[in-house]
Amino acid sequence: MARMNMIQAINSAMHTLMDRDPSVVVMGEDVGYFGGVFRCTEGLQKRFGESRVFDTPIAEGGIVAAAIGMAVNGLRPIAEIQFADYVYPAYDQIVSELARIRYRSGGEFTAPVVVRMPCGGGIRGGQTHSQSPEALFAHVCGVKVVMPSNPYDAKGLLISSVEEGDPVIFLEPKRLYNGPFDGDPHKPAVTWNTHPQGEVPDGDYRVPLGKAQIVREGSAVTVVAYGTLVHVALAAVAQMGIDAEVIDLRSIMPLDTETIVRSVKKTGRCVVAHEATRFAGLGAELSATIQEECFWSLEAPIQRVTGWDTPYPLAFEWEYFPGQKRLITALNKVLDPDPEVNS
Amino acid sequence: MARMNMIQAINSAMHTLMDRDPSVVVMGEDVGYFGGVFRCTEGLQKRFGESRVFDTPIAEGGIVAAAIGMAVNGLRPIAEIQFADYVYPAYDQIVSELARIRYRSGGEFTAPVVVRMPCGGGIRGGQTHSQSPEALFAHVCGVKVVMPSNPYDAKGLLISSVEEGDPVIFLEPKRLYNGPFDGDPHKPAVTWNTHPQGEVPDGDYRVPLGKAQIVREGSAVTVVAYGTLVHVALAAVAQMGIDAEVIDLRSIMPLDTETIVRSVKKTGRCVVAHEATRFAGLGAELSATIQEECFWSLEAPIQRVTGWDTPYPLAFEWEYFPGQKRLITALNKVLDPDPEVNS
Amino acid sequence: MNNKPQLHVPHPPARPGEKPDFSYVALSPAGAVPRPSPGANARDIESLAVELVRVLDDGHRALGEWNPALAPDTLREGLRIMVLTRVYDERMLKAQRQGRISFYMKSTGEEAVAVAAGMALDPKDMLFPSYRVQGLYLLRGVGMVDLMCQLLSNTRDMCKGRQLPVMYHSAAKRLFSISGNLATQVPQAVGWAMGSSIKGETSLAATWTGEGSSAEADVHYAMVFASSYRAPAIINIVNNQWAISTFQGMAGGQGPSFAARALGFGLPGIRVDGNDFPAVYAVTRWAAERARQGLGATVIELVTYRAAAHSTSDDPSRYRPKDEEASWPLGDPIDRLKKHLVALGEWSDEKHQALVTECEEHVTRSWEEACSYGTLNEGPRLDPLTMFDDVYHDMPEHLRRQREQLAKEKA
Amino acid sequence: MNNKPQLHVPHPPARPGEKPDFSYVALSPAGAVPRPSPGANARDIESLAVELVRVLDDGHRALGEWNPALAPDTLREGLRIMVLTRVYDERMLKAQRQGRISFYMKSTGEEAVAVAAGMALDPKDMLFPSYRVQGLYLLRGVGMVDLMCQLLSNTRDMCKGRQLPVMYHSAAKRLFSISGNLATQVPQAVGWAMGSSIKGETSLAATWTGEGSSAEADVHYAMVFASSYRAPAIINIVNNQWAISTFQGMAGGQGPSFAARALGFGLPGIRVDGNDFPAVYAVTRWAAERARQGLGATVIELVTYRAAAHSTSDDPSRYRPKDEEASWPLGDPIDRLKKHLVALGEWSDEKHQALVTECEEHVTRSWEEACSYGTLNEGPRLDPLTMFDDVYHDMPEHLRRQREQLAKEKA
Ligand SMILES: Cc1ncc(C[n+]2csc(CCOP(=O)(O)OP(=O)(O)O)c2C)c(N)n1
Ligand SMILES: Cc1ncc(C[n+]2csc(CCOP(=O)(O)OP(=O)(O)O)c2C)c(N)n1
Ligand SMILES: [Mg+2]
Ligand SMILES: [Mg+2]
Repeated sequence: MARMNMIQAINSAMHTLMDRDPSVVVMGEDVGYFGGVFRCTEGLQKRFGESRVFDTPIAEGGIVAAAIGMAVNGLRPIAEIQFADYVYPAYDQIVSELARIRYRSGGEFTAPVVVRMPCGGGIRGGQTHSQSPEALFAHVCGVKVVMPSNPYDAKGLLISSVEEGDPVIFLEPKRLYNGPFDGDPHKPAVTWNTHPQGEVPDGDYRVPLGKAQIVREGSAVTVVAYGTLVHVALAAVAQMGIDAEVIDLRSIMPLDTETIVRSVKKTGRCVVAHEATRFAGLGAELSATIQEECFWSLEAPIQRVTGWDTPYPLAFEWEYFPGQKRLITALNKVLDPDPEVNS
Repeated sequence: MARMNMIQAINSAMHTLMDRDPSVVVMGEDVGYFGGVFRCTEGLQKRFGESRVFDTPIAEGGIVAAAIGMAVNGLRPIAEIQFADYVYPAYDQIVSELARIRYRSGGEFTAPVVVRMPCGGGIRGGQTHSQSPEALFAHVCGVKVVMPSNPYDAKGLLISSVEEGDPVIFLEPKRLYNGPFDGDPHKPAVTWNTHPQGEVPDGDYRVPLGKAQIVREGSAVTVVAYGTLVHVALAAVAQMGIDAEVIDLRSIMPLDTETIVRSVKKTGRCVVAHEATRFAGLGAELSATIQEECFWSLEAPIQRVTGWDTPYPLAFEWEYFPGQKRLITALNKVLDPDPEVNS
Repeated sequence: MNNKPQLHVPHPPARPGEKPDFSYVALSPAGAVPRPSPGANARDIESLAVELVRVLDDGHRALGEWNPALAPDTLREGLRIMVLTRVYDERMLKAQRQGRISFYMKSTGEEAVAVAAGMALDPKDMLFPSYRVQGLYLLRGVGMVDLMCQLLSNTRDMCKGRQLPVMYHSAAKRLFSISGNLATQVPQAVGWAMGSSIKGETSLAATWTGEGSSAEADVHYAMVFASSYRAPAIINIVNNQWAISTFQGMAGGQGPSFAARALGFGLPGIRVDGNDFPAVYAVTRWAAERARQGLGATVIELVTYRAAAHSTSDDPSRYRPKDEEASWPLGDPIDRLKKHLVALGEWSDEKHQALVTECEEHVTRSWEEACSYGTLNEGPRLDPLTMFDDVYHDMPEHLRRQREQLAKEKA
Repeated sequence: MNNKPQLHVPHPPARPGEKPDFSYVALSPAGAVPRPSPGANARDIESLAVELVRVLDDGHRALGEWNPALAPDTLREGLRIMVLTRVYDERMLKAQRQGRISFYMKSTGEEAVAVAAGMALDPKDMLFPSYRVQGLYLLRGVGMVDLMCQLLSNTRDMCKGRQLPVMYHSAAKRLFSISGNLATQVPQAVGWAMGSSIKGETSLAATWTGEGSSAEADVHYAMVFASSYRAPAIINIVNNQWAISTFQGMAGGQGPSFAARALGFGLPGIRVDGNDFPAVYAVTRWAAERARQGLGATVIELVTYRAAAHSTSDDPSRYRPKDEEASWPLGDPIDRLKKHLVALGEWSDEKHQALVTECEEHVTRSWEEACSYGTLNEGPRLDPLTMFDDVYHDMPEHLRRQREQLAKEKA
C-alpha cells in the first residue's frame, strides 16, 4: 500500500498494466518525454520506451483512429485526450467507429481502446477546460463510460477498463487529481494524504466496471453522484446531519441500476447530482430510470442537481458549479416536498 | 395552398426564404446541380445561381465551419448534411464553435446557421443511415433542435429556424418525407395527399420554435412524441380506442414544458416516445422533467418507448423500430400499472 | 481578374446533354515514366504525383521500367478475379432489381484498383477497404456465398443482419470491416501499420478511399500520422471522377492531383492509370517494398472511372452525360488486360468466353446456395434477439432487459 | 534499412541538458528568393514553400525583390506596436505571477507574425486569430484597457467573464472571437472569405494557427475549401518550433515544410522568416494582392521561435534546453527591426528607450484603469446572473428558471 493522489494512481495503473502486458501502449499529446500536462504519464516513456509511450500530433481524431487501428492489430492502446473539452474532433471516430466495430463485424473485429481524459471544472479553466461530456458518450451504445472519484478507484477502474475488451471512455475529474474537493473553494485545499481512498496498492488489483459503491449508508434519502459531486454530496449531507445514503456510480455506462434501485426503494427519496449541464444530461437518465423502477416507493419527486445549461463561465465558476448549497436545497426539497409547488 | 410532401415543403421553405432574403445560401454534398440525394434542394441552384446554392466537398466539418464563417460575414447559410449519421465529423464545429460563438463573444458575434439533415430509420438504411442523434445536440447548450413531423410544420419551422438568429439543428425524419407512417411496414405506403398537414401554403408563414402542438386531445394519458413517433402514437391510441392526448414536440430544444406539464397534470399518466436509443436519450429528459413537475399528479410511472440501445440493424429494422406494439404495451402499463412489478 | 468578385464553384466539364470531355485528365504515354528505386528520397520523385504511370500501351504491350513483367499465370489469375468481380456485380445488381437484396454498389470499370493492388500485397498485409473494392474479397478467397449471404442479411450473414449490403469483412483473410462512414478506415489503417512497427512485424496496411472522400479529415489524419511515424501503409485514393453527382474537381480544387497531397507530408505520391493492371500492380509493389524497408507510407492515386451508378439508389443520367464512359481515355481494365494477354499469345476470345461462363456459373451456383440460407423477405431468418449481441463483449443488464422486452413483443 | 521494424518517433534535436541545434531550419540568404507576380501560376512558384523569404540581412539592410521598401514611418509604427505588445506581455505575465489574473500566454519573440502581417492588410479584412497574435489587437486599436479587462474578467470584460484570459475579440475592429479549441478558426476564415465572394466584396479573411495545430482536421478543411472555391483567404501557420512540449517535427513529420502542405491543393505556399518584419509584411501583401485579384488563398508558414513558455501553466525547462533561444538563427523581430531602422538612420537607442518607456507607462496606466473595474478577486464584479445571457438570442424558459434558482442560491 502507498499513498497516492489521483494522478499517481492513474500513473501507477499504467505502470502495472504495461509491466504485465506488452500490448499496452500509451499515446497522446505531450504524454511522452514530458509526461502529460497533468503528469499522468510521467516516467512511462523512460521506462517502457518510445515505441510504447509516445507523443502524438495535435489531432484528436487521428489519435483515436490510430488507436483503433492498433487495437485491431492486437494492441491495447490507452489514448489520452489532453482535456475532455477537446475530444470532439475525435467524436466521429468514437461514435461511428470505436463503438461499432464489434457490432458491425458480427464480433469478428474488436477495438479495445481506452480513451482517458481529464474533465470537469473548478480549476479556473473557463468554458473550454471544464466540460463534463459523459452524457454525450453514455447515449452512444458500444462504449462504456467510467468516472472515478478517488485514487483507489481510479487505478482499479483503469486496470479493469484496459482489460475489459470493450472501448472505454475514462473521465478523470481534474479537480480531484490532487485531493478530494467538497465544493467549497474558500477552504484550504486538502490532499489525498489522509483520505482512506488515497491508500492505493502498488501492485495489481481491479475495481469492476458496472458496479457502484455505497460510500455512505443511510435511510432518509439517496444521493446518486459520481466524480467530484460524490465529495460535495458527502459534505452536504454531513452538514445537514441527515441520514442519507450516498452512491458513487463509478461506472456511468453500464449503470449499476440494481444498487441504485435497492437504495431508493429503501429511502423513498432521491437526488441525482453531476457537474455537467442539466438538459438531457446523465441526471435525466438516472431520474427517468429511478422513477420507472421505484415509482411506488417514491415520497417526493427526484431532484437533479447539475451545472446550468450554459457554457462553464470562467468568472462564475462557483456560481456554475453545483456546490453544497445547491445540493442542500434539493435535499430539503425531497425531504420536505411541497406538493403545492410541484403538484 | 398546395399539396406537398415533406420534401416539397422543405424545398418550398428554401425557395421562400431565398426569394425574400439574399443572404440565405444553401450548401452541402450534392445539393447543387443534382438537387440533393433526397431532392430537397431541387431547382434551387437553377433559380438562385451557383453563388447561393452550391455543392461542397465531402467534409461535414468543413461544411459547418465554412457556414459559420459565412454567417459571421452576415449570410444565413442552410447547410445540408446528407444523413444525420454523417454529422459527427462536424460535431466539434457544432459543439465547440457554432453553439458558443454568441456566448463566448459576449454577444458580439453570432452564427445563425441552420444545419439540416435527414434522420431516422424505416428505409432499410442499416446502422449508418438510420440514426436519430437529437439528444447529442439537445445536451449542447447554444444550439436549438427541431424535428417536424409533417410538411406543414416542416416548412413553417424551417422558415422560423433560418430567421431565428440562433443556430438550429433541423432534423428531418426521412421515413416521413413521402408520407405519414404509422409504424406498420406491411401496410401499403400512404402519401401526404390526403393528410391535413399535407396542405402547405405556397408563400411565407412561420411555425414558432419552442412550441409543441397537441395533435390529439384526450384525458386518459399523455403521449409525448416527435417526428415519426407522432404518427405511430396516433395510430396506437386509435387502435386501443383510448382517450389519449398526443403531443408533437416539434422543437426538442427548447422544450415546450408548459404544454407537456399541463397535459400530464390533466391526465396523470404519460408515455414518452422516440426512435433514438433509450439510454440518456431525449426520453430521459422528458421523463425526468415530467416527474419533477407533475409528480403529485402521476398515477403511474412514466414509460419510455424508444429504439433499443444497439445500433439500428438492417435486418431487424422493424424489431428495432418502436412501433405500435411497443407503444401499446407501454400505454397499457401506465393505464393499468402493476405496483407489484415496479414497486 | 474579375471586377466584381464572385464565388468560384468548380464545374464538371460536362453535364447531361453536353459533350463529354476528359481533356482535364493529364496522360503520360505508356512506359514513359521512369521507375525510381523504392528507397528513393521522396523529394526526388515528386513528379510521380503528376505524371501517370502506365505500362500497357494502345497496342496492348507492356512497356517501360514499371512493367512488372508478371508471369502469364499471374496475369490470368488477375483477369479471372476481375471478371469474377464484374460478373458478381452484374448478378447482384440484377438481384437488387428483383427485390432480393435491398441495395448494391458496383465496381464496374474499376476492378483493377482492387485486384491488381491486392495481388501485389502479401496475404499477411491487412486491408482496410472502402465499399467499392469488392475484388479484394474475391481475390483473398472469401467465399462468394459468404459475400452473398451478407448482401442477403440471411442466417449466414457474417454481419448478423446488422449492416447494409456490401459492408463485408473477414478477419481470417485480413480484410477490415467496411464502414458506411467515408474515409474513417484510412487513419485506422495507418494506426494498424504503426502497430505493426510497434510489434516489430513487417506486415503493412493498405487502404482504399474515394477521391471525393479525400476531403474528409480522416485522410489528413492518415497523412499526418503516416508521415510522423513512418508507418508501413499504402493509402490508395481511387479517383473515379465522381462522388455521387459531384465531380472530382470539387474535392480536387486547384490541386495538381490527389497524389500530390502526399508531397507536403514528405510521402511519395504516385499517380497511376487505375485501369492498367500491370501498372497498378507495379506501383503497389513499389510502395510495399518501400514500406517494408522501413521508409514509410506511399499515397497512390488510382485514376479510373466509375462506369456504374454510384449505387442502386442512384441515377447518374441526372448529372452526367449518358455516354461519358465511352469517352473515358483509360479504357476498361478487363478489356485491356485481356487484350494484353491475347497480345502475349497467352489468351484468346474463346478462353475469355469460357472464363466468363465459368464465372457466371460460379455466381449462379453461389447465389442459389446463398438464397437457401434465406433472403431479406423469404426463407430462414436470423433470430432478431441476436441484435443485442456484440454491442459489448458481455451483455449489460439494460440490454438483457431490452432483449426480454423484444422477446415478449415478438411472442 | 532496419532489420526488425520499429516505430519511428520524431525527436527534437535537443532536450534539457543537450546542446541546442537548429541545423534543421533551412535558411536562404536575405534577398535571395525571387518575388513572383501575385498573379503567378501556383505551380510555377512551388519553391517558395521550401525556401525562406528574408529581407533583412545580418547587416540590417533590407534586400531583394521582396523588400517592401516601407516608409520609415510605417516601420516605426510596426516597431511601436511590437514593443507595445512585448511590454504588455511582460506586464501581464507579472500580473499573473502576482495572482491578479489567472492565466496568460505571451507572444514574445514572435510579435512580427501578428504585427507585420496585420499591417499589410486592409482594416476591412477580417482576422481570425489564434491565442498568440495579440499584436493584432493592439495594431487595430482595440483599447488596451479593454484587453486587460478581458484578462481580469471584470465588469468591463468584453467576454462578460466567460472566457479564459487572452480569448479576446472585437467585432468593431474585425477580429473574430478566439477559441480555446485549436485551429477551428481556420476553415471559418475560409468560410468568411467565401462569404465575401458571395456578397461580391473584396475584403479577405486572414487567419493564424500554430504549426502544432496544423495536424487538426480544420486546417485540412480550410485548404480543401479554399482550393475549391478560390476563397480570398490567407492561412498563416506560425511555426514557432514548439507545441507545448512537442517539437514541430511531430506535426511536420517528413514533410519539407508546413508551407508545402498547400501545394497539393494548388495553393501557393510561402515560407517566410517570421522574425523579419519587412519580409512578413511583403509576403502578406503579396497574398492579399493575389486574393483580391480573385486568385484565391495563400498559405504562409511563418518561421519563428516561441521564446516564452507556452502559457503561465507551462515550464519549458522540463522539455527543451534552457538556452535554446540563444541559438535561434532568426534572432528577435523587435531587435532586428530596430537595428534596421537604426541602419537607415531613422532610429536610435535613445528613441528606442523612450519608446519602451512610453509603452511601459501606457501599459501601467491602462492596468491601473483596468483594475479599477475589478479583478478576479477584488473590486466590482459582474453580475453572475449574466451567465445566462447570450446562450441564445432569447432566453428559453428553462434558462430563466435556472437563473431564478441561482438568484435564490446567491441570496
Ligand atoms: C461521412 C460521410 N459523408 C457522406 C456520406 C454519403 N456518401 C456516401 S458515398 C458518397 C460519395 C463518395 O464518393 P467517393 O469518395 O469519390 O467514392 P466513390 O463512390 O466514387 O467510390 C457520399 C457523399 C457518407 N457515407 N459518409
Ligand atoms: C483541439 C485542441 N486540442 C488540444 C488543445 C490543448 N493545447 C492548447 S495549446 C496546444 C499546443 C499548440 O501548439 P501550436 O499549434 O504549435 O501553437 P503555439 O502554442 O506554439 O502557438 C495544445 C496541445 C487545445 N487547446 N485544443
Ligand atoms: Mg469517386
Ligand atoms: Mg507552435
